[in-house]
Amino acid sequence: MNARPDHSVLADQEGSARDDLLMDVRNVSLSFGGVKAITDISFDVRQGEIRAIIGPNGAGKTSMLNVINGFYTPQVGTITFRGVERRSMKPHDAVRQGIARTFQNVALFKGMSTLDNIMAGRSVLMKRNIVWQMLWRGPALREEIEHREKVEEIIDFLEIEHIRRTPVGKLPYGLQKRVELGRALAMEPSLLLLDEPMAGMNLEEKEDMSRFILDVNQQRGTTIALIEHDMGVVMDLSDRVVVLDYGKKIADGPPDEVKNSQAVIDAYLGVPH
Amino acid sequence: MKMTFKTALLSTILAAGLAMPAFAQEVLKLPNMSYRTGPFAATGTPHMNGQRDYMTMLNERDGGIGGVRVAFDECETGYNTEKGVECYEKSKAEGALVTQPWSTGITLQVLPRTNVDAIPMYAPGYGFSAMQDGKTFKWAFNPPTSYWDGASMIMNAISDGDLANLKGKKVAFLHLDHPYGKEPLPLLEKLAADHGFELLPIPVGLSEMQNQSAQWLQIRRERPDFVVMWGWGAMNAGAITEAVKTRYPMDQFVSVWWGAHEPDLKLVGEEGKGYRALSWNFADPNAKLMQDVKKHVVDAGKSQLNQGAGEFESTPYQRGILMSVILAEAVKAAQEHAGTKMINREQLRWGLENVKLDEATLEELGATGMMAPFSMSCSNHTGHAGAWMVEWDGTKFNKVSDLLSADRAVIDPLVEKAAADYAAANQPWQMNEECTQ
Amino acid sequence: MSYLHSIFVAPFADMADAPDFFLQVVWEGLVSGVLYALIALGFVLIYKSSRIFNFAQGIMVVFAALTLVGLHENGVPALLAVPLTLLVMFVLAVGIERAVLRPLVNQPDIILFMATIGITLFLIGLGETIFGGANKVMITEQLGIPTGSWVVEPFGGFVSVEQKDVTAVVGAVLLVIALLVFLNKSKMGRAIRALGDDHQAALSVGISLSTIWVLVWFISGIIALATGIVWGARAGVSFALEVIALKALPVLMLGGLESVTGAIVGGLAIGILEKVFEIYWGQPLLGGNTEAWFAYMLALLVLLVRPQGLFGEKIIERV
Amino acid sequence: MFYRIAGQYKTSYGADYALFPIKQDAWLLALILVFAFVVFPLTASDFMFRALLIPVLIYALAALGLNILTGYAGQLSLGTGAFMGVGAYACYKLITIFPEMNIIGAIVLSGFFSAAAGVAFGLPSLRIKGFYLAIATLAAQFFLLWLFQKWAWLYNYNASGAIQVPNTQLFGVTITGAQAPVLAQYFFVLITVCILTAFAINITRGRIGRTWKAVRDMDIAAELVGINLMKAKLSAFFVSSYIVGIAGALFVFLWRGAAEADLFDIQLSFRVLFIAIIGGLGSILGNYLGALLIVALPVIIGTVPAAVGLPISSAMVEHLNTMIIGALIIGFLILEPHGLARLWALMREKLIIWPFPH
Repeated sequence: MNARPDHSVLADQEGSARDDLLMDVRNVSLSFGGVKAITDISFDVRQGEIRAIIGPNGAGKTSMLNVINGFYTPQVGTITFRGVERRSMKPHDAVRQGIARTFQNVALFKGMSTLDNIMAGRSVLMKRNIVWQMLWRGPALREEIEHREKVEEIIDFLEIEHIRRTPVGKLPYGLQKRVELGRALAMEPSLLLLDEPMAGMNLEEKEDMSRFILDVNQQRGTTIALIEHDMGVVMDLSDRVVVLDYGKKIADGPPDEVKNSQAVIDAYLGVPH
Repeated sequence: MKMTFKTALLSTILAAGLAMPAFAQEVLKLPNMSYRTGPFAATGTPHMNGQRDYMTMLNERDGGIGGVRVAFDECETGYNTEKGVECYEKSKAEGALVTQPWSTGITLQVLPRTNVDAIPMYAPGYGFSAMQDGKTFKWAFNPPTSYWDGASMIMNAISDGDLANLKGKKVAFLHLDHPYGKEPLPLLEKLAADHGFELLPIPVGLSEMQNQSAQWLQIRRERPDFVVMWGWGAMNAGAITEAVKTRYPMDQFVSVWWGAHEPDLKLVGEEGKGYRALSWNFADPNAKLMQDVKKHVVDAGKSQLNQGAGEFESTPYQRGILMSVILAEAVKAAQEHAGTKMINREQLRWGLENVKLDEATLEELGATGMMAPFSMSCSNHTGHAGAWMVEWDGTKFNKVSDLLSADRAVIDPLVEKAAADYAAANQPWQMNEECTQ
Repeated sequence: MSYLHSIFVAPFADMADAPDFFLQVVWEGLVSGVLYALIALGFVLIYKSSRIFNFAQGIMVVFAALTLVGLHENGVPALLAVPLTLLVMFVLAVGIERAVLRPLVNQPDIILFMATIGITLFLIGLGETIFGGANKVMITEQLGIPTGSWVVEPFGGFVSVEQKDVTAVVGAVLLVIALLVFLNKSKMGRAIRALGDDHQAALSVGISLSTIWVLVWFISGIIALATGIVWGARAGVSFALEVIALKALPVLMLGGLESVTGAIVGGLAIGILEKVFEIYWGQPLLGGNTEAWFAYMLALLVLLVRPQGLFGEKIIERV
Repeated sequence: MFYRIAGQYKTSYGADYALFPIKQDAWLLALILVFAFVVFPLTASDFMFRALLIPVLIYALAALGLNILTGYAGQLSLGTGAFMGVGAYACYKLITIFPEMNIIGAIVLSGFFSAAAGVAFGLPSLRIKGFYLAIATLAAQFFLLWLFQKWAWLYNYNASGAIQVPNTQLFGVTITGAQAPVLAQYFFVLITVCILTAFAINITRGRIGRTWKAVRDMDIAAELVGINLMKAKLSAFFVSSYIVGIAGALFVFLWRGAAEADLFDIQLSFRVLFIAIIGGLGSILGNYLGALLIVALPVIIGTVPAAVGLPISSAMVEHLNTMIIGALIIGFLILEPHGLARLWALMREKLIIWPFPH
């Protein structure tokens, strides 16, 4: 059950040869009309680990996630995911490849219930065509029930049974974040991208969320890449950390090592370059 | 509050539904469809005022027709065919003796239904020209003259009586892009083919009626020898002002009767001098008929007309009066024939087929000179009264021609074919087999 | 081959053959363009300051013109009827702000858009209830607008120019200048412009949001009245104007929702292009009446290339 | 008391997917269907059918089509009238080119023509959003209307430019044209509308419905959970325009009997939009409530004041009708943006706990 790899070995910068490699980001640069958001960043994500991306505001973390799941197309660089190299793809293709994510500002479907939001996460996995859907018989109904069972498992797992039928627009922020995690999980991703999963939460909620993230990683074996501001959480949760500043990578390695890196300390304290 | 609203709504719907089968009272139900609102109200309203006022006058002066009061209810359509069908169904359910659809579009919608429902349809001066054929259109009437008659008379007039004079000329046909405006096209096309003149149809969409600059630029470029207009509502005023602006010679600009509408010409006044329209009626405010209407209705404050704008003296208002005159004469004929005052639909149909509005009757009504005499029969549902050219002299319309008549030899075969086509497309179609004329 | 000829060669040959006529066509197009631009301007002002896409702008034109004519019909002298109509438009602005905008503040854009469709319908019904549904004639002469026409005779032909059209163009230009001065020089005007960028910043100027909204709707009402007089003088006053007023929408698509320049350039361009297309391509090749859709199709094509319109700012999507 | 849900437990997800998880809803529907299929046919007059019941059903169907696009998929359309026209003209051409064709076949096929038109004009939705798209649909409205007027082949070169519905039969009963008994037409419309409504309910509650709603609520997020925006939007345009097209065919063939191009003008588009808004965007039931209100309102305005002794002219009825609909739209958007359907839902919730306050 425990899929965590052994982390005693130091992160290998040129680790592309490793066979547990899930994703490899190589020399990615991204700019918007001349403004550089990301400059020549490379890092990798290994099967089964929790990888954190940190950095001060405006460091290019969210842009990085947007590149990974295809929302932005980098001008330079490649991303190798499960052995397939690419520059760009449509976001919905990224989902098909097994990349799911949550958002910094909750991006739920506000008019839909919790159940429907999470079911929407399974859209990709559902196949029955419109004719069967219309009739709501046989295959379509069977498929719906089959997926509903999976979704109910997630609902149980995230302890949100009581809000199953509530439109998510009416839920408190903390619960919305949880529903969003549920929706991402429903996609059965092999890589889960979490953009500040604990932003705006109180301590108790953060503890809950940390528990869910660890459980997802351990019980379901899902590889996770997350952005988080709360350094305590990052250091506790993650196996390896990559640090960005002004769109450049300034450190990469296990939490302890990164924590003590001079470049990281400077960046967080605001030492001018 | 929300609850009460809903409850109120439901109960009214139920009430409206249950109250529908109204009981027949001792009145003659001769309702009208009207449009006192929307872009066609300008020309519609005076006609409808006239229709209403004559019926009111009969009620006031004679206690109705043959002693039975006339119930002249109006149903607003806004010239919208959809509303028209609704109005038709409503009046049918209320036991109306006749339906007056007041738009060629609504006429076409209702025509097949009247044939099944056995309700006389009375479309004075409008509707489907082929309705002339009473054998095919047993229930439909369009006296005193049809659009094809009108088109034929206009062409005769502008060619000085000989269509050969038009050879090589160009005639623009400025028309409302609507069934009404397209109605004379088959006849005009045939005349153009037979007599070697060029016909240039220029449609005016409903949204362009008030801004016809594109159409008049086309007229300026094409330089037609004549512009024949089939317009209605706001379109007429728009065309007349544009014609003045384009400097199109007014004496080459001729309209069907609906364009004989004083307020449109008053917009341009002197500059409209020479503009002609074919009209089957001629306004005569001093006729005894009009004086009776004035005395019993207008002066009694029972009319809706706009006295400030000189509506009483206007051609359309008086045309409206005559429309009701014909209908009332049909009712009278039916009452006498059936020997009962409370006639039914079939009896009214008989009455319409036997309208004889000869000089003597017109005299008796006090309407001499207001329209040409005519009569209908079971095979002739139009009557083919003639019409006059009226010309604008800057302040009013004057009769400038003798009574014109249409070229039956051209029209009748077209009517026959159109009627046969119509019956074929609407199989099974009920013909009037009894009519042997 | 002959078909290609009639599309690509014949129309231009026609233009060259009768340049006076071509000028007339362009002038006619320009005058309609002024109307489109004015209505679009009303839209842009409201959109800039409140993010509301005011579908009712067109019907405000009709409503203002009807009020003016209606007041005159009831014996109010023309020159007094104008300020009274402005008063009515002010009351309308206050009414809309109180009854519609305020309760709907912070609702999704599309809800507000539909609410303005509701306003449109309400105003049509109200106008017809008060003034009747029949067409009316604009009180052009009573307002002192010249009604004659000038004839210019270039290239051996003639171009007929209505004086009231010239008045309309001149009036529109003055109105736009006055508006630009107001927006750029006055405190209120700057607040309105700031509002388009940032609500907080505008509020910090010390003017309440509802004051600004009433003001903006009132200015749109003034523009509506001006448009109504201009157009009413040309084509009469009736609710059929509503459909013509809808043409301002493709103008906005073309010009961008927030650009005053876009509204003016877009309006004039559509006015001229649709007229030229109708005369030289639509009537000979397509059976005419192409003005009914030309503006919309043109705007649609432009949008496919530039989704933000010709003058709009590029939208960068974020998550 | 009547709406007690206590004691109704579901033992499987399948049961949870029954159309009406609560028994009383099923009873209510059964009652409505009994009225529609038995009580009305036995009691209503021709006028009731032609002026109220048939138009309500057809308008509700058109609004249902629009609601799928606007209420479910969030793409505002102002071109419904023109798409109804495509359905109507397609049906007319099919029937006149293949006179032996069954009317059901013609109507089913005609929907595909409007669906194709819908997809063609929906393509810009991939690049254009919100108001801009709404205006793009106006292009469809005006262009198609123009086409209906200018393309004489569409109306078989009829001199008046109108299409006239021929008498056609189904199982020996005349179903369209002037000869058709109103009861047969009513049943035909009722059954068509019921079937399409059932399909619409199924589609909207399943995968495709969720995809649409996701696009409506947040299109970027929808794309990032793997929804293909192009497929989602175009399928919404397809299904919506299909239903709208069928509504158009019914509109002309089973109700109006004849049509000219202007019938499908922008006013029709607006009327359908108002029904959808007042009924409730994103609701199936709302379309029926909205259609009932819009169709019945003029009747009420015409009869109620007269009943209390304040007769008003027919023109005034129209004016007031327009004004009240405008006010209703604003009122609903302010007080209850989800329209009549939500009002009913609130009532139902009250009924569930009634007579106990909590």
